[in-house]
Amino acid sequence: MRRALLFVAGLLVLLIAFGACSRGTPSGMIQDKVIKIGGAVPLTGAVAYWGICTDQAWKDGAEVINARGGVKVGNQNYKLQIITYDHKGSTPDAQTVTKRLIEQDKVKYIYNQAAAGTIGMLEISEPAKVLTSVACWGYLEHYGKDFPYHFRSEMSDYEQGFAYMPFVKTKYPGIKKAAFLGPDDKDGYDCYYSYQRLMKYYDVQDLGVEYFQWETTDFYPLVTKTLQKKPDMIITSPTPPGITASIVKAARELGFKGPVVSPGASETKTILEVCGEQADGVVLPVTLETPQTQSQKDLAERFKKRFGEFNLYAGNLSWWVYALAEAFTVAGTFEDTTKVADALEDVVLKDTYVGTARYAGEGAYGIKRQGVYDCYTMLIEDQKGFLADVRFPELPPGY
Amino acid sequence: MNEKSKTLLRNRPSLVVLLWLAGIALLLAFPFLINQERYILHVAIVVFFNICLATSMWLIWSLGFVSFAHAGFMGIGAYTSALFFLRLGLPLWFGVIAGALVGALIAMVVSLPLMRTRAVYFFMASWAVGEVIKRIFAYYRGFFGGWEGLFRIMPPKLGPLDFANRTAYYYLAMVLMVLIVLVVYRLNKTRTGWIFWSIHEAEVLSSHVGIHALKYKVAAFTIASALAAMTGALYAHYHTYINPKSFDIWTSEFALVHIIVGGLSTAAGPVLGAVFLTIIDELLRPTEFYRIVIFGVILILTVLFLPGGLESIPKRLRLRLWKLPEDKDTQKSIAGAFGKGRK
Amino acid sequence: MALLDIQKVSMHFGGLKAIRELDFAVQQGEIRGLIGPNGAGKTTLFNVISGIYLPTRGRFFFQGQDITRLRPHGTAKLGIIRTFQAITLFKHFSVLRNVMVGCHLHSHYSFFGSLLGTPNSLRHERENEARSMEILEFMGLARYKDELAMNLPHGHQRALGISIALAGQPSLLMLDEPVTGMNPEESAAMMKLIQKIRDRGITILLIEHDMKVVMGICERITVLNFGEKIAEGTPEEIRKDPDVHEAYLGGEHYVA
Amino acid sequence: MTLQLTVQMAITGVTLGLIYGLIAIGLTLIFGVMRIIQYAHGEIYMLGAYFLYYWFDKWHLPYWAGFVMSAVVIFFFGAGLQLLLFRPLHGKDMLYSLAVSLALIFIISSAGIIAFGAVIRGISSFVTGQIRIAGAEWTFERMVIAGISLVLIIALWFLLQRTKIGLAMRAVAEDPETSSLQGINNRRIHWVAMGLGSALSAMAGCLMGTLMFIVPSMGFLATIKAFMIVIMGGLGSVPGALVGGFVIGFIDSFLTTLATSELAYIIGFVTIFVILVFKPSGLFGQAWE
Repeated sequence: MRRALLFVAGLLVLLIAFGACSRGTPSGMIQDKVIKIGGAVPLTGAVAYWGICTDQAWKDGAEVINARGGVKVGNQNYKLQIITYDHKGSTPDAQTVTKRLIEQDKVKYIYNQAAAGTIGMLEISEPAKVLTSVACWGYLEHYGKDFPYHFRSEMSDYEQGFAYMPFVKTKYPGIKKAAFLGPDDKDGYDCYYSYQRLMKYYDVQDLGVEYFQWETTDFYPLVTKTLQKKPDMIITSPTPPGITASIVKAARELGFKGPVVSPGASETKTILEVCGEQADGVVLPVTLETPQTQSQKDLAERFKKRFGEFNLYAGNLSWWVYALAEAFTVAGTFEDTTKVADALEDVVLKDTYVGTARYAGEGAYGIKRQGVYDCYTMLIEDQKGFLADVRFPELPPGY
Repeated sequence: MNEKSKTLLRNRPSLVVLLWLAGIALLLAFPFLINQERYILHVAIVVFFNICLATSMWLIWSLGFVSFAHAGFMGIGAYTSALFFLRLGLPLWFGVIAGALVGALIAMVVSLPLMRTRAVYFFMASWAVGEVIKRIFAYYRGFFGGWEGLFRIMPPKLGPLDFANRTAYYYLAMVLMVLIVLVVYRLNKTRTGWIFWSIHEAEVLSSHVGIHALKYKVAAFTIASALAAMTGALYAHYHTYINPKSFDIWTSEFALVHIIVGGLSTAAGPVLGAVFLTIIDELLRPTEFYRIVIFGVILILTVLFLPGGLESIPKRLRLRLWKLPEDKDTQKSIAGAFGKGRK
Repeated sequence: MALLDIQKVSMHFGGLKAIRELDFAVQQGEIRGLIGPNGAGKTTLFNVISGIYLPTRGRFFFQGQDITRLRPHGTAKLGIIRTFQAITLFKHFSVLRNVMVGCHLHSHYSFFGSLLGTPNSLRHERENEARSMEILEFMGLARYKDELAMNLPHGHQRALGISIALAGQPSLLMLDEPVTGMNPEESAAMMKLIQKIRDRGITILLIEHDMKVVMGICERITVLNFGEKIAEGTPEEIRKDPDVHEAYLGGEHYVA
Repeated sequence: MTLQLTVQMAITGVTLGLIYGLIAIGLTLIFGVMRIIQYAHGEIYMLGAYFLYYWFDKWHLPYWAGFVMSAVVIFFFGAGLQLLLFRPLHGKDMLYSLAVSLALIFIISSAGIIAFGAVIRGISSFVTGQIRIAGAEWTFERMVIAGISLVLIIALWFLLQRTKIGLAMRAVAEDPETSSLQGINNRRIHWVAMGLGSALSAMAGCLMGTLMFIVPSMGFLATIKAFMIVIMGGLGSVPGALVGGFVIGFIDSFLTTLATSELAYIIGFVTIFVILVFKPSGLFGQAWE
């Protein structure tokens, strides 16, 4: 019985403790004038990798800006305060988190990650005029003119295509036919749609798509089926690195010799670890693994120090916070999200981890909300990953 | 017949009714007590949905089964109602009834073969049912919207009342929750409940006193699934967006966890468990990475150190703290909620 | 016409022939004993009659009606109710509630009436309770009515098992070893009770190892061995039957 | 459908079946002996794979030693779980063990993200290369792994059928009360069985980690597969796990290649449902109430 009582008492203490800290504002921060930015990201569950990267990028950026003295808005300097909640990558959870951020913590800026989470967020954030910055490749319908506060700050595979396809075409001139592999969900469908448009633009024959289940453990059957179509090139998107690697391994073992392109965020290290000598000929647009400029090196150092490890993908997302901060200064306000959104459209950043970064997409999406930036394409040859190409996406006219 | 045996049947109706009324009055007043703060109302609505799911699942448990198809049936209700709204323009009021009927029909058809299996085999077979239901929503993309789900399932209007208002939806969800808890509570209190528990306790014996066990199993499964489907309908119109992922096995598993933590032997168990764990989960959100770890630890501690669940706390206190004589119900729930072997 | 008429019933489990071509009849109003060494197929026969198993071959009739393919709840409805060799109760129910569940067949139960608590259903429940109390008085368990069944001593648990069966108002009561595990006084009391039950017009078919009980109360006895009937008759006839002695291999003292 | 394709699908089916079987036998052992639901089986599998990752890829110690060490370490981990968490629940309703193992899933997979990072890792293959026979690719790595799986499954079967401890395990599985009367220490058998089941799971994790990739959330996928197979084959039945593995392996291989992976998944679950309806205790299982 004493155990039960102790248990209840312990629970109460826990509850009170969490209740106290769930209100957000840590003591000591109250004095400074702050701009609150909410993070609705999956920190646990299957898509945790991306959520953690996003969160790290924002936290690091906010810290750098705060160390600089904060953001100048009008005549006043403000510090950035990040409030993060975990939504496991589930839609209802993301709705709850968004409501909590907007209604209780009164944030006006939210960053999100993963399609399922973004979908849960938009229905709430748009009517509330909350500016959202996300990495999300699926749900093309939920992006554009009807969602004026919704910024897609990561290049989708479509934008990346304009960077890696020119590279692939020069590197492997013989490519005539390509097959696509993607997950069986909205992300996969939309990436296949992007891929089709790209292949048409670059005059490569599309051999169709194979979707895999998230529960798939072995990719042999799926790759066997794909190889029956006799492709010259395989594109897989948006697949997590592990799945990309498994697909590469299966394709090589089943006798496929051509390049495998994966515009999903990935590291050559992972692919090499999984595939070993079979990794040759893998093209990974997007992630820069060996920092080139001083600021890139600094960023990698800071991440290693602060988070113990530098998840490369976090580098890609690290520019959002600087862009937002600059938009605050330009707009001269952070209360009016409409003005900030307008200012954000014209922000051009030069020396980020991904080089030059800005928003574009007026022609393609009807609104200038799509982030575009230098694309670093990695290639694996002789069991080594190296930076094969850097180029700003050669966007089609009228994009 | 003496006085005491009367209480067995009637169970002090006046007091019970009074408690129920007080509870409902508190729930009615709640939005105004919290000054209609919208986030808290949202949490309350989520709590209501969880109570609905856990309580209806507990109804199946009173026959000794745990259905992992429960979230699937919730999905059937959600999809039926959503399609009624999106394709036919009929509001939630039709959808919730249609959802319950469709859910009940499918549950009845499925449960006949399903009930041949037992214990852990039932667990897997019902899992298979739930998984196939979810996959069918994903597979028939044209009709059910596939993995991208269905959008803009708007809340209904009733005269001047628009349920897009969260306070209004709070009352709607509350009505469903009270209805479900009341139905399950009443069922459990009356002879139907005794029959269910008798099948749970000793199926062979109950069939030898003339109880058609299969019939009652199918009935309980059907009722519980229909209740889950009604919950699903309200869930769909509240969130305005559904996709098959919302109805996967984890939803069923969380309902199960709510029951276990709350307590297995009375209808108060699932209610307490759902309230407690949903709030804990919400409070843990700022702990970021550690959220799920702490949740797991709390779960293990409860199971190991509080075997009767939360519902047994008042009785434990009464029993040990004030040394009141044991009444029979106490013993029943302390006996580890039908945990065999605790003698 | 016999109350229960078993015609050429066989029950095989794979290669094991538990009952072979068994024929016998139970007459209205008698106490019939069913004996035989372990593994003779007595409990299997009970399981076949009550509908747990479908017999491999053969048919049996109850009051002239073919009940071969009925499941337990069906045979119970016709008035065949049994108890179990291993004590089987609703362990976590109170004693009274055990018996009230036993009343199921005659409880005028309706789902919605019960759910809504209509006056009619409440009245029926009160009647059920009165009847259950009456049975508990009869079986001498009235003062334990609020105990949990699992807390009763062994002998009372056996009595409760019989009370549950009685609550179903059987015309044929099948008792599977009703006095096993009881001391002599208890089993004497149980014998009296069984006779009193018969006096209420309930036919009894009973399996028992305790020969004192069997010889003491049964009017006729059927002896099974290896699934076959080897003898049938009054206790005296059985006592003298050489086949029975053979079956019980030197069980002279046993049959004494 | 060419001959070449058929051969390829058959090879994939057989190797997958054996690997799935290996994931499942640990679970069937735990199930059969202890009658608890060890839902966190996949998490143990994940831990086994991570152990080998650190051993082989980080510390550069020999592969096969790491394979054995992983099994040994996880054996004690599993035994510890049994003594600490599952023993108090013995004899109670199986829902309690289900709840505890569910909590273990939460704890281990989330703590895994914190401890190992969310980054996807891979263990370098111990053998590479392939050979082309009958127009199909026979990968050495897969052949070796399938072979090891088969050896381990047969070894477990031998252990259960021929050795003293195996006999004791089967006795405990069939009737715990009688076995304890015959002087078998049920508690010891329980933790040994739990440890052994976990060790098998860890070895499966090592092999699959080499073949595929490892990530803290990989456990639940293994749990799904293991449960499908174990229940289909029947609890506590080693041949059942093997047959179940082949059924799921062939469904995955043939249906994914000839139709879609989505259909393969649906048909897999429908197959289980149908099998359970007609054989309520699985293909080779003992009844269990």
